[in-house]
Amino acid sequence: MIQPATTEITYRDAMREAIRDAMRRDDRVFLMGEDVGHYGGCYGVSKGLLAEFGAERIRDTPLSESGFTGAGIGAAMAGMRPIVELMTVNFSLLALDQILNTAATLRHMSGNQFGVPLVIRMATGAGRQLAAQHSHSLEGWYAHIPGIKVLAPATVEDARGMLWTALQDPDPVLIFENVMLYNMTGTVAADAVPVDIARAAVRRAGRDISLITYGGSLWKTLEAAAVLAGENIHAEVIDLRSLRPLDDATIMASIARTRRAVIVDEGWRSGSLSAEIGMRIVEQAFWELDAPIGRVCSAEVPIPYARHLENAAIPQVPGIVATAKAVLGRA
Amino acid sequence: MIQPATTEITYRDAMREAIRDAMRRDDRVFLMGEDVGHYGGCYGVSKGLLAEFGAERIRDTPLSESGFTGAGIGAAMAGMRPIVELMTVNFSLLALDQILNTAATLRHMSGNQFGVPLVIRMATGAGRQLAAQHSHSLEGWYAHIPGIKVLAPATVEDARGMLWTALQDPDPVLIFENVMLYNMTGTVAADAVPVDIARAAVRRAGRDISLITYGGSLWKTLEAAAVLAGENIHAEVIDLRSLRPLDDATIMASIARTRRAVIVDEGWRSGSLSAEIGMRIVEQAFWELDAPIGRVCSAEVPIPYARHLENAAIPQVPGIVATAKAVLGRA
Amino acid sequence: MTASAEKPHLSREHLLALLRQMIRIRRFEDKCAELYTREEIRGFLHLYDGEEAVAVGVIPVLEQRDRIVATYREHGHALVRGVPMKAVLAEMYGKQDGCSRGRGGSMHLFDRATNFYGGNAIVGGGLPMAIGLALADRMRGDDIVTACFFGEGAVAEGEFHESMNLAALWGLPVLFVCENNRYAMGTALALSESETDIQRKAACYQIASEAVDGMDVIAVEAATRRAVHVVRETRKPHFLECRTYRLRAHSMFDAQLYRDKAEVEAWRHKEPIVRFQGWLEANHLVHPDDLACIESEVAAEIAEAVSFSEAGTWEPVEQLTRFTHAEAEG
Amino acid sequence: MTASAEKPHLSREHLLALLRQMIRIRRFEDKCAELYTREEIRGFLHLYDGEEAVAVGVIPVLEQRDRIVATYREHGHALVRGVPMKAVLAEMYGKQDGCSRGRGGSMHLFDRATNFYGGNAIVGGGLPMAIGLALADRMRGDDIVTACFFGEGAVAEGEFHESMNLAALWGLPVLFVCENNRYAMGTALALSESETDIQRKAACYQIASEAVDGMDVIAVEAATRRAVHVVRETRKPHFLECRTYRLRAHSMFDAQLYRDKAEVEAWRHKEPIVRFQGWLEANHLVHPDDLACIESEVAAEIAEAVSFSEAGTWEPVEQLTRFTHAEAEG
Ligand SMILES: Cc1ncc(C[n+]2csc(CCOP(=O)(O)OP(=O)(O)O)c2C)c(N)n1
Ligand SMILES: Cc1ncc(C[n+]2csc(CCOP(=O)(O)OP(=O)(O)O)c2C)c(N)n1
Ligand SMILES: [Mg+2]
Ligand SMILES: [Mg+2]
Repeated sequence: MIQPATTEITYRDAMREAIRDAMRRDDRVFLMGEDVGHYGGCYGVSKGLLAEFGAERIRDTPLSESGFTGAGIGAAMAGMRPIVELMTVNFSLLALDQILNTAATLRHMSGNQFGVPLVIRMATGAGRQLAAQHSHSLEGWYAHIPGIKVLAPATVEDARGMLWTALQDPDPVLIFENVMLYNMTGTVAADAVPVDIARAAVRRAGRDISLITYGGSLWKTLEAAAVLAGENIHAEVIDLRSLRPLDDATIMASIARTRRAVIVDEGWRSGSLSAEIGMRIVEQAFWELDAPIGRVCSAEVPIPYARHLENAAIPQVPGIVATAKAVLGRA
Repeated sequence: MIQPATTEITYRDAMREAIRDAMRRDDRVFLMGEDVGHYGGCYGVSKGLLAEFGAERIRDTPLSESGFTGAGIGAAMAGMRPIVELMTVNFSLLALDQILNTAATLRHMSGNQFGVPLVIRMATGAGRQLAAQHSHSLEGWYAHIPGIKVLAPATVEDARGMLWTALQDPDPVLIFENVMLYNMTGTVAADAVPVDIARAAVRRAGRDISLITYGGSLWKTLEAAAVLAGENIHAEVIDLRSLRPLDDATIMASIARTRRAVIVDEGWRSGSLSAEIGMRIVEQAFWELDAPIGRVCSAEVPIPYARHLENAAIPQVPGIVATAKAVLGRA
Repeated sequence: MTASAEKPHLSREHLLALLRQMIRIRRFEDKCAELYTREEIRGFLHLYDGEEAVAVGVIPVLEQRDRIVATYREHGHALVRGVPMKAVLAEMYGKQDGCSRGRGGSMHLFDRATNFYGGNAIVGGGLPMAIGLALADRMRGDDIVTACFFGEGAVAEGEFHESMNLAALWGLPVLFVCENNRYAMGTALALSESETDIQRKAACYQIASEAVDGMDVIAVEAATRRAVHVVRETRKPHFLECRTYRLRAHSMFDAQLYRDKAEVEAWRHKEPIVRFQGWLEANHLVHPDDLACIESEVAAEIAEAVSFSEAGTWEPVEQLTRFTHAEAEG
Repeated sequence: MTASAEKPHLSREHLLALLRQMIRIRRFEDKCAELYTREEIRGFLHLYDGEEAVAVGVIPVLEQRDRIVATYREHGHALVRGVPMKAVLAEMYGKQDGCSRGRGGSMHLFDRATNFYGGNAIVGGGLPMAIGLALADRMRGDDIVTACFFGEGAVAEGEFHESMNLAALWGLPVLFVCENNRYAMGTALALSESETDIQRKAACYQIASEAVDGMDVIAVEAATRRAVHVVRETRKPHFLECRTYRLRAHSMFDAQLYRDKAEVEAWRHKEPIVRFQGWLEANHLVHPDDLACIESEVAAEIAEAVSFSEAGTWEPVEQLTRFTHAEAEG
């Protein structure tokens, strides 16, 4: 059998290929957002697409987050398949009325007459010293909203494959791209296909403890798992991939094996996604737990600029290792 | 000893008295929001205040949630003590950029040079058949944001006393008023004083299970506790009062007594405040738990108009009773 | 009435149709108010009393393929557009037979069959949606106009500004219809806008605009014809301000402390139905028989809508979360 | 230069002070760029190269008691206002000695001592804050002006519109200063506004406005004098559009694909320092000695700021969450 060819590309390029591919396959698809065209995307994701597809389909918008997100809703209702890019999750708050009050409610509120097949992409996360108005991780917070789906591609393969899946969804899908991943390289099949988004992925198998995470924290968690392995602790690492809906089955199956869990999540600790996951484990697998669940989250502070403070504010490998060991009673 | 005189008033009137009192005590205080003046407040809270204090201090605003919330921030920074009223939590999403990106970050981001002593009040909750754009309960969601405090007065006394405490806070405080409480009557001291907001209140003592709740759900939970008492189950009912920060000590002390908990919360289930509370119990009192924690939340759906569907969407007494009994293994 | 009334297309049938629609809305809403008092209808109920000439003047000018985005004060728009009265009323009853399956109520009427995009209860929230609908049409080259209704209160919202700019910047076929009834709940226009001549706002986006007497159905229709023609031909937005007045309370919870009874009375004399009917009578264009016929037809339609709604079914509670997402096909 | 340059208050000292401030900003930022390349400064760094005449023309006209709200491109504003250069630079180093204790970085300079309210990095986000500051002043009857700087890109945001309306409606003493440098990141003005004559926007809020050559420090100063005078006297807002150009990239991550090198070159000839200096020289108002003196003083100030920043302390990690809330007093 001939193996499919693979290519080594960055997460950024994978995202771009995903957009290009979608634009070629379906002429209802278009990309709209601030600086997606002439500038090439604030993180360079859409560089070159304007030349290929023109200014109608690679549509630079004014600074009007609510306006163009709402325009994406309307265009989606009218049969298009818009991809709206909101530069950074902090700015998406300006569009939250449109997202929560309209996009998420419309199908239900209209008795299934109108749907909003809209994809909204945005960058998220800290690590570039961009301070308190550019560095938050609100994807877990967004996962509270019924009527939308929330995806967090952590791998180059998912960056390449999730967009197409999202575009086929008849309802709004938000895709969060952690800013620290754009330069990461990985391998994808040259004939990449859409990826399933219903399942979390076990990125590393282990029997002693389940480390549950997603997005930018996946790589820190894998690193922590490697450190733990050095101490003969075999951690299983789960990449959630979809934050809403959550794949409870994969989580509970892992807990059934390991009986212990730590959740790693770049959101602020109180009310973070990790709380929801912890609570679900309690609800569904309480009797299987051998120890309290641990979590490693961001400190409850607007992310500061200074590098050492920023680093201290968000999950890091040593904290993950220490929390896992504490849960294992090996602190 | 002479007992202080008490008066029987509605929650709405208690709120109004609290505003009036604050306006009289401190001329830096003013109220601003849509229809707070000539209309008298969309839920009638500020009726009559325009006549007493004039249009400068009871300031009707245009429909510009972001603009006037931001104006509240600026005025607070400049030494005033504004109370901003956002009619309904759904509309507050239009002001969320100002709340999260500015009000909540400013003190930290400016290295403690500027604070935002701003109080934002808004109505929350379902029960009046106002459908998907007027009925949500996002107070638990707001409690995720560091830099702000979140209060949920459930009693007439707290409606009367929390505002003044909030106005003395050097940082932003959000007060959520459940729409179903405005007509409720209760008793307050005629010479009402500010209430402490640092502590949750045990509204009913019991030894078998802790029912943890706040706001509009308090009364349903107390009703459920009464039903349970009829079956010889003695539930303790905790009113959180402050959703951020949470009073962990009171919660854990109750769990230490009852060893079982149900959290009742009108937010959508996934990512609700109940998840955070459950997770904290797991973190801090895991070994004291005799059973999984239960929760009763809103269904994950935009709140529908039809009364029977709306009722089914939000926590109700029978659901609380059933969940408590399930946690007690008496289902 | 205006000179435009003399235009040839104003046949007697047409004039009677306009009158009929206005009366239909008025009587329907009178019934709604009554049903509200009887607690058959709940939630917020916003009546259009006094403003009927706007929906009736604008909507029939649109083609079937055109799109409509409205607010929470949209019973009139839905009825004129052809959403069946019984589906509208059943919606307010909260029945599954309602035009939004009872999930939306009075503020959220939707109807795919007539391209009626709600029923939006976030003030200003429908404007970006209208922009997007028109953007889709522009990108596909479809000859469709999107009419977006909103109150003068919405003009203060940032979303209004963003939408106006996008529409002009991108050349989108949107007809903005501002229903300026002088109040946003209890806030008089002078307390919400520094520039109270609303149609002037359009100029700073380079959008052509016109203000029209919104109590004069013929004037509204004539202005709409001009406006829709311009939008269709140029594929550019147009702004129409209809100056009108809300004769009833903002919603059923409003004590109207913010305006004088005398002011309301003064406006009652200008109200669009009496005025138009008077003009028709003076010009012998309507006969008592016509009126009796309209009234009885409308009464029958309302009666039928009421029995339909009463007989309607409640959606089973088990279906509460249905359609939060689309259901898998097949 | 403009005729207003002949006005009596333009003493030689004053003119030299203007030149000095512009050179000070330019040299300081050149150093910042260098330090960024050396990774002493991180995050986003937005330089003001080419736009110095705006901050230098506007800010000295304000009184000490007046207030300033700026954007993320605010080094110049902070320096001219009197925030010590070493505190500004230490901030970019992330040191505790910085003007925001290292928590803010380049985009979030704050200084209570000089009423400098940031350093706001949400485009348009500072406008409502300015409204509120001015509202407090109005309510207390204080004779204070709030100057609010923002780029032309911010004009598309809903918050701009809401703020303009509130300022005019409530009669707030705000000087809106639009720094129109023709691009918002890579988006040319014509792609962001349907009406590209920005100062015209003010009219639909009944705000008086003026556009001025933002590359001409004297013209900016003169226009600001007029504007501030009006705001102080009338307690009403005023709008000043300064037409300028950003000679460098938007931030340090910008490949500038969106504009021609030739365009940038053309603007380089109009840049405010060379132009002003040339005019001073032509009029024998500046001597080579003066220039040498300015350059050496500025160089010394920068060198001192660098050593101060290098010697600065890192805030202990234990204090990470400090000042998320105020600390209890006493
Ligand atoms: C964003 C938002 N803020 C506030 C409200 C509450 N509200 C509902 S209608 C209304 C007045 C709107 O006035 P206008 O736009 O003039 O429309 P009218 O009701 O006069 O038709 C207000 C304040 C809302 N629904 N949405
Ligand atoms: C609400 C928001 N959206 C997007 C951004 C990203 N962003 C930062 S600066 C900028 C361009 C702003 O242009 P302009 O207002 O003209 O100011 P300039 O940078 O030209 O001084 C953009 C899009 C942001 N910071 N805030
Ligand atoms: Mg109105
Ligand atoms: Mg600019």
